[in-house]
Amino acid sequence: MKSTPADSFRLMLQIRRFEERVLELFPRGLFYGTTHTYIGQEANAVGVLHWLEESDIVVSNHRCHGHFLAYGGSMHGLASELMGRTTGICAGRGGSQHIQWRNFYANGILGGTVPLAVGMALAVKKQSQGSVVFSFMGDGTLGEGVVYESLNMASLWELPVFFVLENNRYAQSTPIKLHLAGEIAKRFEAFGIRTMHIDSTDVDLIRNTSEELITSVRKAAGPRALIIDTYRFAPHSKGDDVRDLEEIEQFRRKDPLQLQAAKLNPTTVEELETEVMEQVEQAFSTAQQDPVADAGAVTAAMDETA
Amino acid sequence: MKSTPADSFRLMLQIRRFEERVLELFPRGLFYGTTHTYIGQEANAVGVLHWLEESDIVVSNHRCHGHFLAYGGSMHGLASELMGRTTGICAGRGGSQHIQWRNFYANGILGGTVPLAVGMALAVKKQSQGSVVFSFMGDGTLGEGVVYESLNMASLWELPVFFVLENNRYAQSTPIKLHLAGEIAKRFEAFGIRTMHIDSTDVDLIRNTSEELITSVRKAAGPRALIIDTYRFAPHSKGDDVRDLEEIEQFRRKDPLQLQAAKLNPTTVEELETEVMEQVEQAFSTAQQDPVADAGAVTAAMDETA
Amino acid sequence: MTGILQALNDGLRHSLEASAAVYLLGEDILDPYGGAFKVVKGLSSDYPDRVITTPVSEAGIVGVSVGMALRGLRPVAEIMFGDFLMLAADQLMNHAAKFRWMSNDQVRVPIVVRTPMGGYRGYGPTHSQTLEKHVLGTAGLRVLAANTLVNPGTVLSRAILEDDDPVLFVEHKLLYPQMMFSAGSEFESHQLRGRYPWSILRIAGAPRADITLATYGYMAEIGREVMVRLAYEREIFVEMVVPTQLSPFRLDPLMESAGRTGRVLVLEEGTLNLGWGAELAARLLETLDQDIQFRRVAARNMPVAAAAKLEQHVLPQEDDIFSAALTLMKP
Amino acid sequence: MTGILQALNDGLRHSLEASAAVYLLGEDILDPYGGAFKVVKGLSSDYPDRVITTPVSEAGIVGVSVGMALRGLRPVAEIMFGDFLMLAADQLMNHAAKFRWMSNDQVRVPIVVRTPMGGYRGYGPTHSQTLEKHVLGTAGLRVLAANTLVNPGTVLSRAILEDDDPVLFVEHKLLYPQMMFSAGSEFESHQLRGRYPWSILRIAGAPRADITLATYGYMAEIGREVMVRLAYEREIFVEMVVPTQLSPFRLDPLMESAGRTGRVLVLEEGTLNLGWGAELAARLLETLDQDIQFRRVAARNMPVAAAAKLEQHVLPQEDDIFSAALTLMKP
Ligand SMILES: Cc1ncc(C[n+]2csc(CCOP(=O)(O)OP(=O)(O)O)c2C)c(N)n1
Ligand SMILES: Cc1ncc(C[n+]2csc(CCOP(=O)(O)OP(=O)(O)O)c2C)c(N)n1
Ligand SMILES: [Mg+2]
Ligand SMILES: [Mg+2]
Repeated sequence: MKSTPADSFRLMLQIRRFEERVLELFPRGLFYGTTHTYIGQEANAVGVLHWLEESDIVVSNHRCHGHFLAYGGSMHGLASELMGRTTGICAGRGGSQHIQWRNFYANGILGGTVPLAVGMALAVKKQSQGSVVFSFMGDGTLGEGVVYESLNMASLWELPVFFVLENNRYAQSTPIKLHLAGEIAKRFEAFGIRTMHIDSTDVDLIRNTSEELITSVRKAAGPRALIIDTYRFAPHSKGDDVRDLEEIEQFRRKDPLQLQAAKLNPTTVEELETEVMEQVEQAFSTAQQDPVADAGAVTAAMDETA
Repeated sequence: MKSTPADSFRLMLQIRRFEERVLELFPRGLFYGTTHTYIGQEANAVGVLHWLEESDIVVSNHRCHGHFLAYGGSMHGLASELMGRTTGICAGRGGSQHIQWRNFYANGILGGTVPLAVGMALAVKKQSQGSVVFSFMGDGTLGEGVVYESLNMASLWELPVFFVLENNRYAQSTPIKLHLAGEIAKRFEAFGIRTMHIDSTDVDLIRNTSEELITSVRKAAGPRALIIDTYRFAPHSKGDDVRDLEEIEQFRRKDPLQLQAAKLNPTTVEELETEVMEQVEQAFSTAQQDPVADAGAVTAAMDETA
Repeated sequence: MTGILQALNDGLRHSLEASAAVYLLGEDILDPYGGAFKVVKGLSSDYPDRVITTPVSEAGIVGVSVGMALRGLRPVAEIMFGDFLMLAADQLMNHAAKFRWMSNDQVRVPIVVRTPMGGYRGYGPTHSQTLEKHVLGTAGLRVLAANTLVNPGTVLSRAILEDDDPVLFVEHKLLYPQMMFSAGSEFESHQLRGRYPWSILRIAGAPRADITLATYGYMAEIGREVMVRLAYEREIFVEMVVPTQLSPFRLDPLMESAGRTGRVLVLEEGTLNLGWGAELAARLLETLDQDIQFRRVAARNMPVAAAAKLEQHVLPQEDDIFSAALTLMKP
Repeated sequence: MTGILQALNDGLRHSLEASAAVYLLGEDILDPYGGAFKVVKGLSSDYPDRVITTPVSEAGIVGVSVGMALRGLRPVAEIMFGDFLMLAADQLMNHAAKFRWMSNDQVRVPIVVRTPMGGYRGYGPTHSQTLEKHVLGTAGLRVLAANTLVNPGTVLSRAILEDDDPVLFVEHKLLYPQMMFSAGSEFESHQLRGRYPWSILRIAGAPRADITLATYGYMAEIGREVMVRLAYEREIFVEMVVPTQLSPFRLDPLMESAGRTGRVLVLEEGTLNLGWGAELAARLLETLDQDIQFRRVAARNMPVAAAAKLEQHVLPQEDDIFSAALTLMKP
């Protein structure tokens, strides 16, 4: 086991404070565009990616900041990307939803990244690399047909892909009962994919539950899926929240950070708070001083010669 | 019950003899293009569409001749369509895969017609028409993502659509084990759709099995699905068969026509044979004398005025 | 003065009111949210049975709409961002656009698919595109683009209520907060009749125009600014000719204007190659005998970046149009 | 003499042989079937681990290929009929074409998507289309079209082995049974170097050409017939200029030829509006000073009918080209 409960807490806290900072800075005009924060869902990425190995691959989606930081991405690189600086992970080209760094990939088209993850797993398998491809998606993304094309191929070809379905009970403003029929787990099982379903924001539980599934994937047993019932505390993107306040409040009682903090010594928690706040400050203030991405470094979309 | 065992036999025989004629005439250059025959699968359409009511809707696919004839379509209209005559159901514009007549619709894009069927069912429901939409698809079509988008909406909105999955164990040349993971029934159940699965070429059994499902659909209980394991005896389209001859032989022993003939008086069978052969002759010979569809009656694809 | 968002909302409301066959479908379109860009706000409250929020299934939404239309309804589908339109491309091209003709005119497919295209908002490569060029020239599919010169609510409700063919109705994120154009004292504006009217805009009291500015949709807003600058700073007079219907291509008013001015400047937000203006060029070459000076201003041949300055570099800017106009005027 | 089907098959075989990173994916591509049009026949027997038959999932197939490419492989996906390409349009445009640029050039997406377009076979409205025009002009996506003038197997294997950007490789059902062109005594043929060569074809010993025939893919076969007829029946001499790369648009050889002849005839199998030739028109208008006579021959603006005579009415025929050439020659 790589990390202690404090490590998990730190990582979740980094994501939380980073994202809070994003939401705070947005109205001040420091960013441009839009964003989708991971606040409330931190335990998922941190718990699952605990098992990440160096050569593993993460395929993420529109709500990618938390996945990226849990993957090991830098706060500064992400802050710079959001601020459109040359030091951004993609030098400002991608922005919040389109980030790429080492074996981490995201794109803003819902569902579109799932076949990519399957293709990557096929590459892994064919090259006998033994890596695991983590494919994150939300409940709403189960509306996209290409997801099922992907599940079928993943299972048919017994590929090393681990599907992580973060069910935060909403697709944007739409509650799950208005967008999803039947049961989520069965959507995966219908393709012969062994699936577990947990309703938890406890990072340790998520980590432990995913261990066995990920181990099987790594042992080339084929794809596995984990469904995590969760909740986002912040709006879908910036200010667009129409959910019931009481409902939000109720889920806030299961805040993954509080759950984890309760397992730690209060001084540790305080120290980590200070440490993380400084890191976040640092990331954003450095980013803000970095050079603004402009046309100077623009390259062609492709080699145009005929 | 509308039809006797002899009626079902007659209808299946009409399809069979019609299709055999098509395959026979193709090499003689009487048609142009391609075709997908229903030989071997007749019991499905005839059994299921036994329950068809006047205002019901049938949404078919590339392998639509059998569905069309079971729907009540005319052999002459279809023969003319295949021969590109002005008297064809679509005056030669559509050809084998693209036919439209009354409440019958087909298109050659696999899976693409399934959301159409769902939309039609939504129209039925919203207009309180009490009709059932029959949506036919093959096992291979389960590869298409839009099918799942459709199943989700059909179930979510409790629409009067009856999915008929004809599992002839192949998608073109590809056996099901190479194109489909998991179990077919679960593909539907995952969306909360009550599903039955039978392995039979007995038209009476198919009819009886589908009755209860169709009745529930008609009573607005939401979508239902029936999976019928079946087999096609002829090539996928014309001459492209790479299946094991022994396998074909084995399935031929369960020929739906023979099964049904065995339930009838041999004289009846003989009479029906004569009757149907004449009808088929008549259909094709009339069609062949009908005027060839040419540019004379061509209209614009749409109203072009701005 | 009406805002465009309100006008569109009114057009939808009017359509729902006018015909019980009209339905709205799309992602997140229920109140209180009322759609990602709020175009449908309030409508689900007033027409709860006919405003249907859907799963995130663009192909499915369009396919379901086609099915409804084949059975006598007049559905209006919202695709949240124009960038997602390609997910429904097969449904548009192989189903919506084909059923009428391939059924030998036995059926019609009166659907309207609405979607906002466009950038200048920093939404990045998959939420800022102008993709309509990829479906223009599809037999059986009409493509319209909303602009502020012709009430887009009226256009939309005509498409919904009167048009029996499938329509892609292109909106623009930056159009929503705009006001309906009113000519005031600065402009002379002229509309050509028709279900989907053309607009011709000139600087009030200007002499014969030097340049025909061919553009559509939100780009007409930018075009208008440049017209004023060219007139006041350089005494170059532009006649802006704006179709509402992009496809099928019926370009007569543009051809006429080009015939008068001899110079055509095309302005498009999508990438340059094989954009709407290329068909205009072909028609000009095919039919006009006279010499025509021709230039296009459009996005650079790359994705739309997220970072502000980069996005600015990629998408057409006022200055680009201004300089292209100057180049056109060179003898 | 090599047949085109064989040449393509050779190109695939060569690619599989040359690089262990090459994989083939597609529907029904295993032996003994060997693909709907047999282009991949024999390859699964020889490279069983690298020829992967897929479910009927066009978007998925392209998406999986993109994923493989992002991880260092060089997948080649077959879409059985070009008509089904629109099912994968989002994967092509929003994934394959974007990852390189939007990642700030950190990754490449070396995929090749092969597909046969085209009609003249009576397959009807959803199995006869020429749809590539809808993806031309996509930043980050190369589109090539096979023809008989340049060995398409060589072109294909270059795209697979040497091109690090995504490529759509357009074939044609009627190209498969053709033989590789050999100039013989009737023609003079001339290739312009490059990874994706251009061909210029003239009637042997002809005087200075009167007309530039701009076409690509299978249409060059029809174009060739008409060249001969025009030369022998009317003494009108045509220079046929055939690119292998359709997009990005690099049209210099066409511009030069047009400059020489002053007359351009475009021939395309897809519907006319906003086809490949429209961009050529725009470039001609933008850059050539001289007067150019310009005509296009293409499919009518309707679906491709199944019935023989109707299909013939819809798709371009030799006679259409012949008469268009005559019109072009009118003073
Ligand atoms: C293809 C596509 N359709 C629609 C959207 C717009 N959109 C962005 S996020 C979102 C909801 C996604 O819900 P879910 O998958 O549950 O993820 P969550 O936002 O809840 O994390 C929608 C509809 C999109 N980005 N891509
Ligand atoms: C979108 C699409 N992809 C591929 C095809 C080519 N194709 C025609 S039939 C077929 C196999 C279909 O299998 P299945 O659904 O099982 O129906 P069956 O032919 O067995 O009746 C394929 C791949 C098509 N028509 N449409
Ligand atoms: Mg969600
Ligand atoms: Mg089958």
